Amino acid sequence: MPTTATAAPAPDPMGADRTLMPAPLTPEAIAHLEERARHVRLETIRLIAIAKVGHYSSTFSCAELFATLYYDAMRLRHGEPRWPDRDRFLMGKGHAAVGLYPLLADWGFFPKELLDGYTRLGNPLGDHPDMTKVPGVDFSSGSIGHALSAGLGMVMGGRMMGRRFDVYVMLGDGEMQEGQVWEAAMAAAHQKAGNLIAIVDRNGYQLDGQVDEVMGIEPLADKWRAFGWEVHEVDGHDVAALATLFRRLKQDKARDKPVCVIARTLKGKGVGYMEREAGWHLGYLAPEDEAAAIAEIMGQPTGLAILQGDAR
Amino acid sequence: MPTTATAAPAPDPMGADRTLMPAPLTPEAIAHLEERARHVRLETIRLIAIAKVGHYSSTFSCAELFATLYYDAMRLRHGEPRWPDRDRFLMGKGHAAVGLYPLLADWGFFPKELLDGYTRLGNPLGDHPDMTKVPGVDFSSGSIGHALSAGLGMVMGGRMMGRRFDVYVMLGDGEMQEGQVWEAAMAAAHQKAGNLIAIVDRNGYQLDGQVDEVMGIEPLADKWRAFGWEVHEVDGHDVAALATLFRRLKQDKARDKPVCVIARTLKGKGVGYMEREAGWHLGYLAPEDEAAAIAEIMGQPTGLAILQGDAR
Amino acid sequence: MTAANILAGPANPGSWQYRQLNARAPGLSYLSDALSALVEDGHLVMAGTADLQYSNGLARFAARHPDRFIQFGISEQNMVSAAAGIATTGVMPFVATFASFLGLLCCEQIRMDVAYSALPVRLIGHHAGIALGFYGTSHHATEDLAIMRSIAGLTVVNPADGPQLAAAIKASADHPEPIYFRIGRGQEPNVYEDLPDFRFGKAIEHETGTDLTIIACGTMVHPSREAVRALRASGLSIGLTDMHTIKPLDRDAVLAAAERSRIILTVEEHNILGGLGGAVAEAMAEAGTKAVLIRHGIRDEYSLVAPPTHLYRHYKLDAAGIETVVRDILA
Amino acid sequence: MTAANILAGPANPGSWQYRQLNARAPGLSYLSDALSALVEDGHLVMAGTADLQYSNGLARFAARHPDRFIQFGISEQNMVSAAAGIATTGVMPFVATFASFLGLLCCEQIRMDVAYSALPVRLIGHHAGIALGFYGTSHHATEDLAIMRSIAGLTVVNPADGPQLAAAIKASADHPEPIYFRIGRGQEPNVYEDLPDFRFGKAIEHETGTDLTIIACGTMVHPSREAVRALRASGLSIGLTDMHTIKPLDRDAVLAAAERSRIILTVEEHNILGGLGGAVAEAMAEAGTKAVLIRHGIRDEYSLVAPPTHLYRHYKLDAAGIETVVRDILA
Ligand SMILES: Cc1ncc(C[n+]2csc(CCOP(=O)(O)OP(=O)(O)O)c2C)c(N)n1
Ligand SMILES: Cc1ncc(C[n+]2csc(CCOP(=O)(O)OP(=O)(O)O)c2C)c(N)n1
Ligand SMILES: [Mg+2]
Ligand SMILES: [Mg+2]
Repeated sequence: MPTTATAAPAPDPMGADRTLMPAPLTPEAIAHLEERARHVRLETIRLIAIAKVGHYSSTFSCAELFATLYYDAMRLRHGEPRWPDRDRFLMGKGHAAVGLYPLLADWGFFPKELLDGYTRLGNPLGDHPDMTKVPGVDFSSGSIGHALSAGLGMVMGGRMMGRRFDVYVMLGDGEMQEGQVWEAAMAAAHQKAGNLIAIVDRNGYQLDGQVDEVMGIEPLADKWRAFGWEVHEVDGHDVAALATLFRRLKQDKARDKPVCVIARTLKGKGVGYMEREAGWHLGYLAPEDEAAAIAEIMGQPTGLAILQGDAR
Repeated sequence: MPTTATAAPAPDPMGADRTLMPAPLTPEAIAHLEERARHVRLETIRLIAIAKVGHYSSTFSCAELFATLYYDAMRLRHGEPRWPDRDRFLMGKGHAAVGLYPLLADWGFFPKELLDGYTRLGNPLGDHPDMTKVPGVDFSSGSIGHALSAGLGMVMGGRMMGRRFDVYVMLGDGEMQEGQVWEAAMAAAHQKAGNLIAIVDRNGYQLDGQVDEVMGIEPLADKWRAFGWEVHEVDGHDVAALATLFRRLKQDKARDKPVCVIARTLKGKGVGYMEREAGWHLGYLAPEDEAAAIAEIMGQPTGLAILQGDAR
Repeated sequence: MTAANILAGPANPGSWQYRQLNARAPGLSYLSDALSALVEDGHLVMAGTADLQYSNGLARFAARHPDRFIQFGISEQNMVSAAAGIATTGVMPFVATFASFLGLLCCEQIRMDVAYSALPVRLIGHHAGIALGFYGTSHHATEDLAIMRSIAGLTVVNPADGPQLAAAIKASADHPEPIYFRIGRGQEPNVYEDLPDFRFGKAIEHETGTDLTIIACGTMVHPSREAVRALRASGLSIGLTDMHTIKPLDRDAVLAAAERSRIILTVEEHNILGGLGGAVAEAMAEAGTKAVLIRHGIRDEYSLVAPPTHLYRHYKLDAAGIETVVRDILA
Repeated sequence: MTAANILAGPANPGSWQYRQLNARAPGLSYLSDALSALVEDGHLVMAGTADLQYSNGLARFAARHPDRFIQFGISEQNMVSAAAGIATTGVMPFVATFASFLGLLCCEQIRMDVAYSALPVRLIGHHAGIALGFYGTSHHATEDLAIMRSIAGLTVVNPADGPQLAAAIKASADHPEPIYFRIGRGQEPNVYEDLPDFRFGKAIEHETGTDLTIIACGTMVHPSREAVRALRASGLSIGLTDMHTIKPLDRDAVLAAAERSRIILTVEEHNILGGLGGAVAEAMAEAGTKAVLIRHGIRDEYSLVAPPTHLYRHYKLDAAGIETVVRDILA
């Protein structure tokens, strides 16, 4: 992805002297996570059809992240959204919540039928997640830039309560422009919040266009490092790479630096024209186009992978 | 200063391939700037005696910066506070305005007699500068963290008006903790605001104690570089070094990166016990202690320089 | 299906994307066009936004006057403070973002850098109220009028539609104070014809009545007018005033209405605390009017999520709802 | 003078430094002590501040319970959002900074992360009003009541003194809603004895009268009481109510006063728009009371700079000033 090309390749902060390499994922595990990511995309399409407007592309770029976190990395208990020792997940990019809801339902945090009323009057599921209404949502969002602070607060509160859980905060790359993110970044390093994991969905686009054109954020890894974080860069669509990285991070209990995972992704991943068109941040697919998108996600043998690679 | 020790020594961004070295300052010029810095300190003491509480130490740390900017670096016209082509000066650390007012009076921007009513009812001079009341104050402040944004706005406005002036923004090191500073830093680099010069008064202390203990900001130079700025580190009490640096910066008209000058200073510089006591951020000197402080500033031969060097 | 048509993208006219938002919210073009008109009349104005140029339609202005447009990215506070800096140089900036972010997130920057500094910055808070429907509370602004009204030295205007907005923007060229413009989502039907008369602080009396007078602002003027028509048609004596300027409030208009009518009903897409209802309450209580005030709006709660039209119906903020509210009061 | 005494630092008792602020503002110790009492009673509370531990005296709490104290540095917004995160884990956070920064700079974080999220965060805005005198507008908060009042789901309290603050903090341990506490600079004389009765939303009636009732809050209760004493001594029938909770407002207390008195005078260290005066106006206009409301406070302007006592005198917010205001009204 050209947008991150200016950053020097990151040395592996967990390399060499530590033996934190978990067993490789089985092909079945990988296939399962890939299937879950597809599920996120398909449900996103289904739910946005109800709302008639939504953030397809923002959700598609983090579908593998959702899948890996919720089906491999995070410690959760089925049907117990308020289990006090659960890992937490917060979304700075709350506008991708449409992809999260199906997973929360799958975890038994609320009845699946609620999904069918997405954004309808009286239903708790809106474009942005509301913790007071939706079991399993660890924090409300929608105003970009607050989530890392809230996540840090959870780390601090957990410490006072004598609990150690991991707190994952997914941020947009456009979100890097909000100053509060850097306040939280500085504070997390100062607080040695080793169990705080920020994930930047580096999909290259924000609302008004390419992040680098709207308001450049590179060299992003350098920024996080200069703010005292351990930084990892990873292909955000490679579930095996993601799962391996998150497992390694979980094993490293001695870490006293917060971790930033920069996940290189494609905004709109899975639907070719969305990957190529900045305008898809928000939009709506009429039923026929929806069918085509679904077919593509289900893996029509179109040779798209190559074409997508060239897309930008 | 141990607080900046973690930052790697900065390569000189203007070195080698550019010939921007101005003529060295004459001993007379240096003496003059030093005298002006002393003037800032003495006036600060005099004015705070009126208010009965004030920011001695915050002002003492930037006395040489005030002097060098106002008597060497900045383009100003005597008696013309609103000259449209003047260089601008903004204070993120507005609480040091008590040291600025005497210089503005000296430039003929308002009658010197106003100083005598500092902070008294009806007088325009308060602890923080108010641009609507005080001629020569380019922007109001007091809420830490806004000034760099406002300064960037001046650069942008100047561009639209077809004017090129330099905009100097003096920031506290505690101020680095405000997220808006990083919003502005990112935006200034994106806008290629080469005529924006941020000066961080790296005096090591904020209100509640040492910056590194309250909320660590190091490696500070790395942060600014990662945000796309040209960074210079300099002894903030060496008027010759400061003046030389600012002259070189002024000559470099081709620069398209904003510049951050990290001025290593001592909070309270000039009065020994203030240099050593974090508590002096805000305070009051009764007349006898004031007299001792004045004597020290006037240069009693006490061998203090060495002792001060050891102070922390 | 072939790879080709997948790659070609949606062909169906029912599909649309963010860049086409403008077309879906025709009311927004008034903003860009009014600003373009200022530029073309030789005014030194510029426009900026924080990653929302399609939401507020400023893309249209940016296309026409790229040298007068600044994109600030998702940094609203920097945008407002920078706008203040810009204003010091003699350029008049108009900066726009969702009212929730402008009126709440940037509230301190507005007080400090814009209002206290007395700089002629124009702040455009769009999609105010609950216009962002199922985007939820983060994107709703039902506090901004109360907040902006508490800030000294700021003019607060809530135009009823695009034409009135355009007139207000035109008038703003000579207005000495900074201004907060609160506008809707650009899908509201027009109340006025092009460039209606507009004076800051001068309310517009649509109808007078003795039973009850509605004082409405912003997006609530149109449905109130519809409601008033129906109510009058059924023989009730109902007045209607468009209080487009919340601050400075047109006290005379309030007192005249309170003199004539037994009941004043404020209607606003805002919390009933502190906004239009609050401002009218202050005027009435201070004058000791005989009339009683009833405030209609969002009743100090967080709105449900749903499409905006569903919410307007639910909260009785559409014509039928307002009519019901009045009938219930008079019953 | 020798090097030795220069190095020794000031010996004169008239000199003082920031760390001694606590001693100069005895009212602040109530904050730390009330929080310590909660800890010692076994409540899971913590306190935090943004580089102002001496200004608000939390240094005292921090010394006693270092494991329950978090220093956030100059990052107020991060502090508020982090406090919300902390609250999700079962710890009740009290976070304090100047009211200007808490009530204005953090207004959106308070709405989103605290109030909308319905988390039991306690926000302490100190040095509210014009208590920071010549520090100027950046440090004044004459808008915070209006702002906080517009936020749904937030209790807004403005205690009159240290003892009432302590009582309110104690009561807050079981209060379900998030709370904004607005307090002074800790140099106000006490109105109450230690741990007076306190119920959120229940005003305290000091005196009743028929000519005029003062409804005051926060730092204005003490001077109002002095003024009322003098006015009553000269034969006027003047009431006084301490409206410590601005939201939810004690409507009954307002209406009872408006029933008894011809005139209601609100007195607040705040803009007369949208704060206590605004809240009382809403209650009165809605009830259609016969009484007239007069609002006393900062008249929608930015305060001059001067030492606070000079400002209180100038703006008629001390006992003598309030007395004059009442006499002028009744003349
Ligand atoms: C504070 C704030 N400002 C503006 C918005 C409007 N907004 C919603 S999504 C978005 C773009 C986000 O881009 P990015 O962070 O890159 O997320 P992506 O969807 O690309 O993952 C914006 C500006 C918002 N939600 N919050
Ligand atoms: C937004 C904001 N928060 C808090 C304060 C209160 N305050 C005044 S000075 C100060 C410390 C500043 O430290 P630093 O930036 O290092 O400046 P120095 O005086 O050391 O130069 C603080 C917290 C403020 N003025 N503005
Ligand atoms: Mg993005
Ligand atoms: Mg400092």
